[in-house]
Amino acid sequence: MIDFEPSEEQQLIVDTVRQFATNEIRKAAREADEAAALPAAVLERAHELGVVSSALPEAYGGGGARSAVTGALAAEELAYGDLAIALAVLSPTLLALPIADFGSAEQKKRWLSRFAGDRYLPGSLALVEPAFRFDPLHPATTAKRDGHEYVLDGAKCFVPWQDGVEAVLVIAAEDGEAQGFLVPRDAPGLSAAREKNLGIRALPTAELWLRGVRVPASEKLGGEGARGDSAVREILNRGRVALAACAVGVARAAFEIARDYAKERQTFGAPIATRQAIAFKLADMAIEIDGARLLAWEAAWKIDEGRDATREAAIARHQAQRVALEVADGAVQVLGGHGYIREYLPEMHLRNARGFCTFEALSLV
Amino acid sequence: MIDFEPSEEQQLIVDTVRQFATNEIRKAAREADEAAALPAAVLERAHELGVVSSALPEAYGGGGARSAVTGALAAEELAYGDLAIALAVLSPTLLALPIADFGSAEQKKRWLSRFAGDRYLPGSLALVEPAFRFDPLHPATTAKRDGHEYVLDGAKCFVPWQDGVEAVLVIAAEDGEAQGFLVPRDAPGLSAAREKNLGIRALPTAELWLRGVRVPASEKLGGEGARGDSAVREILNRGRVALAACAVGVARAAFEIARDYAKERQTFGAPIATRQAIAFKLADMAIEIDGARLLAWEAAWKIDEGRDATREAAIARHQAQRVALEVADGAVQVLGGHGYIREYLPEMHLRNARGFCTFEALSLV
Amino acid sequence: MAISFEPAPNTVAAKEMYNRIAREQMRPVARKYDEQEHEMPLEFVRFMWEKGRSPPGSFTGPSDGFVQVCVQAEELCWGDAGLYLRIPSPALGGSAVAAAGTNEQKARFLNPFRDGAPKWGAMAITEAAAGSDAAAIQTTAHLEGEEWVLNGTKIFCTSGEAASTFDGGFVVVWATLDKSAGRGGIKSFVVPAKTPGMKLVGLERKLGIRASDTATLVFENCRIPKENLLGSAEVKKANPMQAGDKGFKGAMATFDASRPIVAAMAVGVGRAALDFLKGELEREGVSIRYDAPAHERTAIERDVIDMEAELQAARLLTWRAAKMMDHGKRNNLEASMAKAKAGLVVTKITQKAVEILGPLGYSQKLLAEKWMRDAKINDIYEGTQQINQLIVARRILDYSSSMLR
Amino acid sequence: MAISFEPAPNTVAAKEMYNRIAREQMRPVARKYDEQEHEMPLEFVRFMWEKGRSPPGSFTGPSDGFVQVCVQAEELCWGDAGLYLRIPSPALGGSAVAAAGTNEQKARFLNPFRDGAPKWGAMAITEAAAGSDAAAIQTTAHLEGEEWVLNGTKIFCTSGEAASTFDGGFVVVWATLDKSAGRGGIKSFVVPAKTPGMKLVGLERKLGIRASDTATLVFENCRIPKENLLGSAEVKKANPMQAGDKGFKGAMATFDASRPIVAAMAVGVGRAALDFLKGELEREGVSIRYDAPAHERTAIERDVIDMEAELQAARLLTWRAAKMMDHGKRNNLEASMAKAKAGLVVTKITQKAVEILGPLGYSQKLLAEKWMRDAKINDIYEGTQQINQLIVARRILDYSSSMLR
Repeated sequence: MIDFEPSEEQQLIVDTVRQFATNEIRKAAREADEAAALPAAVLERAHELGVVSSALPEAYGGGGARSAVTGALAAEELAYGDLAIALAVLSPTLLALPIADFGSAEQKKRWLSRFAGDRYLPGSLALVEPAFRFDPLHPATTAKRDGHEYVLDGAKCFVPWQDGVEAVLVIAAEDGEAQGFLVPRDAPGLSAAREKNLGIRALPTAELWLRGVRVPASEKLGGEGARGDSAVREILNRGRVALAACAVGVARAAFEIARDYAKERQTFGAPIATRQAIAFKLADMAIEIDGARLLAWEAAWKIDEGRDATREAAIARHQAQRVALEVADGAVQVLGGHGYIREYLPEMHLRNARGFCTFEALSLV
Repeated sequence: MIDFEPSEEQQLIVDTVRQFATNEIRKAAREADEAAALPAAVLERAHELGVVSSALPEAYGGGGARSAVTGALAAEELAYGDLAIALAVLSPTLLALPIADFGSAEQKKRWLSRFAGDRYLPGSLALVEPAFRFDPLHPATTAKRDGHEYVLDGAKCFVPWQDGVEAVLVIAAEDGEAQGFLVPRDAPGLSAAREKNLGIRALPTAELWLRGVRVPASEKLGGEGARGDSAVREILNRGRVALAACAVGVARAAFEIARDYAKERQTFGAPIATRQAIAFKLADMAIEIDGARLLAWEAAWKIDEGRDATREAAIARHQAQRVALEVADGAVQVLGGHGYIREYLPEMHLRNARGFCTFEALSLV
Repeated sequence: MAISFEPAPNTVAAKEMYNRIAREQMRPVARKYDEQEHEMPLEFVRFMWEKGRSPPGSFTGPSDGFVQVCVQAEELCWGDAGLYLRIPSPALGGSAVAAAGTNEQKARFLNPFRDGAPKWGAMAITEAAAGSDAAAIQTTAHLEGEEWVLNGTKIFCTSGEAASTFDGGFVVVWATLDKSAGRGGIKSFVVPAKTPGMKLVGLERKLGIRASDTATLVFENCRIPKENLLGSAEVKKANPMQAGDKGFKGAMATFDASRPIVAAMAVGVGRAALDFLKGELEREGVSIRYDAPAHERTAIERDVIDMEAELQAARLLTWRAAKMMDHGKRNNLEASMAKAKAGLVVTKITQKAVEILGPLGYSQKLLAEKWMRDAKINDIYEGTQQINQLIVARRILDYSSSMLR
Repeated sequence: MAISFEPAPNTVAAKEMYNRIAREQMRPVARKYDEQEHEMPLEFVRFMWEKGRSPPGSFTGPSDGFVQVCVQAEELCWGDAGLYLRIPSPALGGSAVAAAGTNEQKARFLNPFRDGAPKWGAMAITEAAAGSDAAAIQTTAHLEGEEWVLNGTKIFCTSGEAASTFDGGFVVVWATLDKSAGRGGIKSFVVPAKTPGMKLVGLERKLGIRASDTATLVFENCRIPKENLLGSAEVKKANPMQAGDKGFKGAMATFDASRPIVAAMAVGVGRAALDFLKGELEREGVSIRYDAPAHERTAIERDVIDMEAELQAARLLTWRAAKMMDHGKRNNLEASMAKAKAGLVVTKITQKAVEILGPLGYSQKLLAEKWMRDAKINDIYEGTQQINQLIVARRILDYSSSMLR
């Protein structure tokens, strides 16, 4: 039966994460953005909440409550706090979920219990490439078999690269098909340079160069001989749903600031929210946010059902990235001069929101 | 020097045509649309004003005042009265201007003095084809040389087909290059069926089939042996400028109705024009209309300068068709229920405006 | 409860059934009744009336409740929105009786729709000088003995001709008992078909939905029994929205229930255009690659993806508003969100479809141009785009109607 | 007069000269002063000051008048909008003096800009509680003997630091003589740099145009000579817009003159992004086919054609408003049209450019992301989008500011 009410457990997660996002993430957001540095303590506390580990298999110490819908609900709330910090909180998903879904028994054993462990362990995934003609299903980065090893060559960008990252899942083309490879951070031939971007500044991301990086054939996602093309498609879809959910969270955060400001700010003796131009803009924001959220949920639900969600995930991301940009831009506009200064958050939401059209797989559901 | 003020002569033309459009064209518009028939008397009076003949060469009895800018100014005013009637008034340009610009001496002699004569003589041009993949520079309609004749085959649509049309300039591909051919209305193998379209209903347009239509080689635009590819490009550009100007006229007509209605219509004790949602919509309309007009002027000016105006004409049409649609749709919206009924004009403007993205060369400047 | 997008088997069956009706009974005559404006589509009306009197037995078991009603509206308006509005039913008038009427009134006015000849209900609110501003209503009602006497002129009354002409039908008329009381004086009255003093004086010629009759009704000393008032006769001058009177408030609640259906109707028209467009593109060998990288996308691909996203967003907002009614939650905000979004989306989608289809889109040989004309009403009736934005704005800002207008 | 789009030779020469400055003096340091917010770009400031003191002899002969000023602003903001705002000049403060000052005042305040060390002028209007609503200004002025005494706090004052700090500069401060008189009580006062009682208390950290200083200035019993009032001291309680007072009206006229320039600045930023994008696309082998049939267009082609159309529409609206000043026509409507359009267009174009450029667009290695940040101010300052829409709406509706607000 069609329904749009989260289950009780899901509602509990939403409430918990929202509270955490409001009380802890949001308060650290501006400083983190200005310093281009993550608040480590917040990440540890988020880990304690079990946002990621609850989704990992029970066999490895996780909560076993895997659900893309739940993941989307949590991602929205985290991003409602702050996008960069949300992506850091969720970065373990970049390694843990593909391994849980597609990893070999050995890979699962090696990694999953660590992600479900007591301490927060960041993950990383290298998909996007710094090229105009980037196509995620046909990366320019190549993996060539050489005996018992793969040799990886190419360049990547937008690679989450927090302190503590131990390995990165590199998506590279083997014989023209996109496959995943687990590459240790200190692999010879791998070099990383911290990026400076328009937004998500608090999240350390790197431009990554792979120059003849050698990994054992068993480090291919799924193990030696696995065919990972469908894994990469799945990663893309799960990444797009996560991005859509995060975009909704960013939009909601920007909307609420604009709404509250508009009720507060007086001109000509009345709050600007009483002017139709502002009031209708806020109404449109609210409508678009709710619509985008429902699209993200639908795509997530389809993933949970085990059906092909390519179309739904693409559509949800397409809509949510537009909505996030328009809402954030509108929030800056509602605040006027105050929207343009870094004393208020809308300008940061605008910078973050503009990334959703370009980001891929910065977190997974 | 850069300037945006029409010359005195141009201003006189604008004033005259605007008055005619307001007093005669506009008043005939609704009835003409409902009856899907042109008001013949209005067309004759428009001809007496010399809107088209003034642009024809003096040698053939015309006014010799050829200017694409002036043509754009007049087209806007006519379309401000009514689009379908404007296109009928301007239909002589479809034959007369290409012949004046590219015709052979014989073609000019045969046709131009008739278009500059005492009686209104409609023209016709067959360019658009009823196919999704229509490309005006590479029409599917073909012209094959056979001895001293050309044999034309293909289908056309949106062909102005008024009573009294004596010949139609058919654009067909000869060896892959678009060329014009003067085809008499009664040519064997030519058949026409009156179209019913969403808009411009008062203008009789036809779907035209050419099945082995034979014309003497001398009936090629420019005469036997002429290369007409550049002529077709010029026709396209001049047609797009004319469309852009007409689109601005339609938008202006719709805008003014909305503006006047909004000042008149009261809700909650005040005119709806005093509500920001309506007032700002009207302001945006006014801004967009003026911007589109300036783009049309620039493209027209470039044509008058003899420079390649392909980009400017395409851009002007692109912008003006969007603006016309948005303004007409906005006008329907401002009038609400009254916008949806045929007692008021905005619904007709909406139907007409939607055509500008598809029309080509329905009149020329 | 859990988030789910899986329709109940009942919904799937209803969708299939109404889609068949749309394909077989509506599409073939859609152009005809567009061209023959104001002509009653008799065969279709009889078919739907019979269909409605013998509900299929298969629709038992778990249901998506009000969502299923939305699915039905979507399918039938995918067939033809004008014909949909012609289907004999109590329609909005019935919703008003159901929301604000007593059991006796419900029985008296709605039971006749169970059998006999086709009947229609209608709601008459709008006046020349009172559109979105219901408080400006000039039509008056006053009591003379045991009868209410109505005087005034109503415009834009959907199915007003059918409801006032065919036996057993009725028109719910909004009128004021006391102009000085504003909204508090406004009540709704049930005027049975053929009541003397109710006259059909005109039918609108419209841009689209031409199969639907849109009437102007004049009430001249039109007398109805005292028992035909919906709700109480008491005039509350304070705030009628909070007064607990089933009159104005009940009528307003009608909109919360009707807006999701109207939104679903809009979605149906939008889907008609989108389905057709996608079919044509497929015939032309143009495929929509949902996962093509941005630099490879064609303008048409992006347009179609945009249209699909917008339409689905509108549909889901609609279903959410509907589902809230099943859950017994107040859906005033969500219903207006759905209506505002769906009205805008269907307008844009149908306009875009005409553009992409080129000469074929603009021609009356195909239905694309008609869907564009039909679509626009969704931005206007049952509360314009602006009225619904206003309602949404008031709710999210927690402003009263006097604070934000 | 005739419609023409041919720039005068002077304009062509000016465009070339300012484009060279933009390329050679601004672009190379654009990122540096974006990152080193609040740092004075000394070398650039000195260069522009010298340049301004020795105007090139070649700019004689027929000119496009005020359009040429717009072309200059466009070229320099194509270079860098933040640095442009840092150019030592009387700026908006100077415009106010020129519009409302006596000859003596013009000589006294503007002549120092002819030589000596770099100087800045500034205009201080906005207050924490008075943005678009100038009548809400709380800063007061009262006469004590031969001096005006100013008290209040001004925010968002462009070049407020430079104007208040460097000798010869000045800040034009809007203050009220009588709060009860609303707009009629508002006057503008010239406060020379370093006047005791004028204090720089903060510099805004901004999204973009970080090379420009945006100051908060506090006036605490700040005393200036009686002769520093612009216009008359008479408080007209009726309608200051029609009262002929050069104070408020003069200040408002300043905006009619400044808005085309601000619009041209916006166009410059938009063109920077569009030029760069087109260059990158060309490098990638992506061509823009202006006459490709619609079904063949890529999404990028349509985006670029859209961007070009929108930018050119904004530019032409800007030039038209400028040209009207040359013709001595009132351009209040047209100036606001240009500003509203240009502010919106540059915001959208730069955001779109970042999108199309993908990872490169989002990276701070290139300037595209910076242009997006710089662009947004054009939707906000010198009258927000909304204020300019309001002005346009009033003019086209023939409504006063009290009828439509």
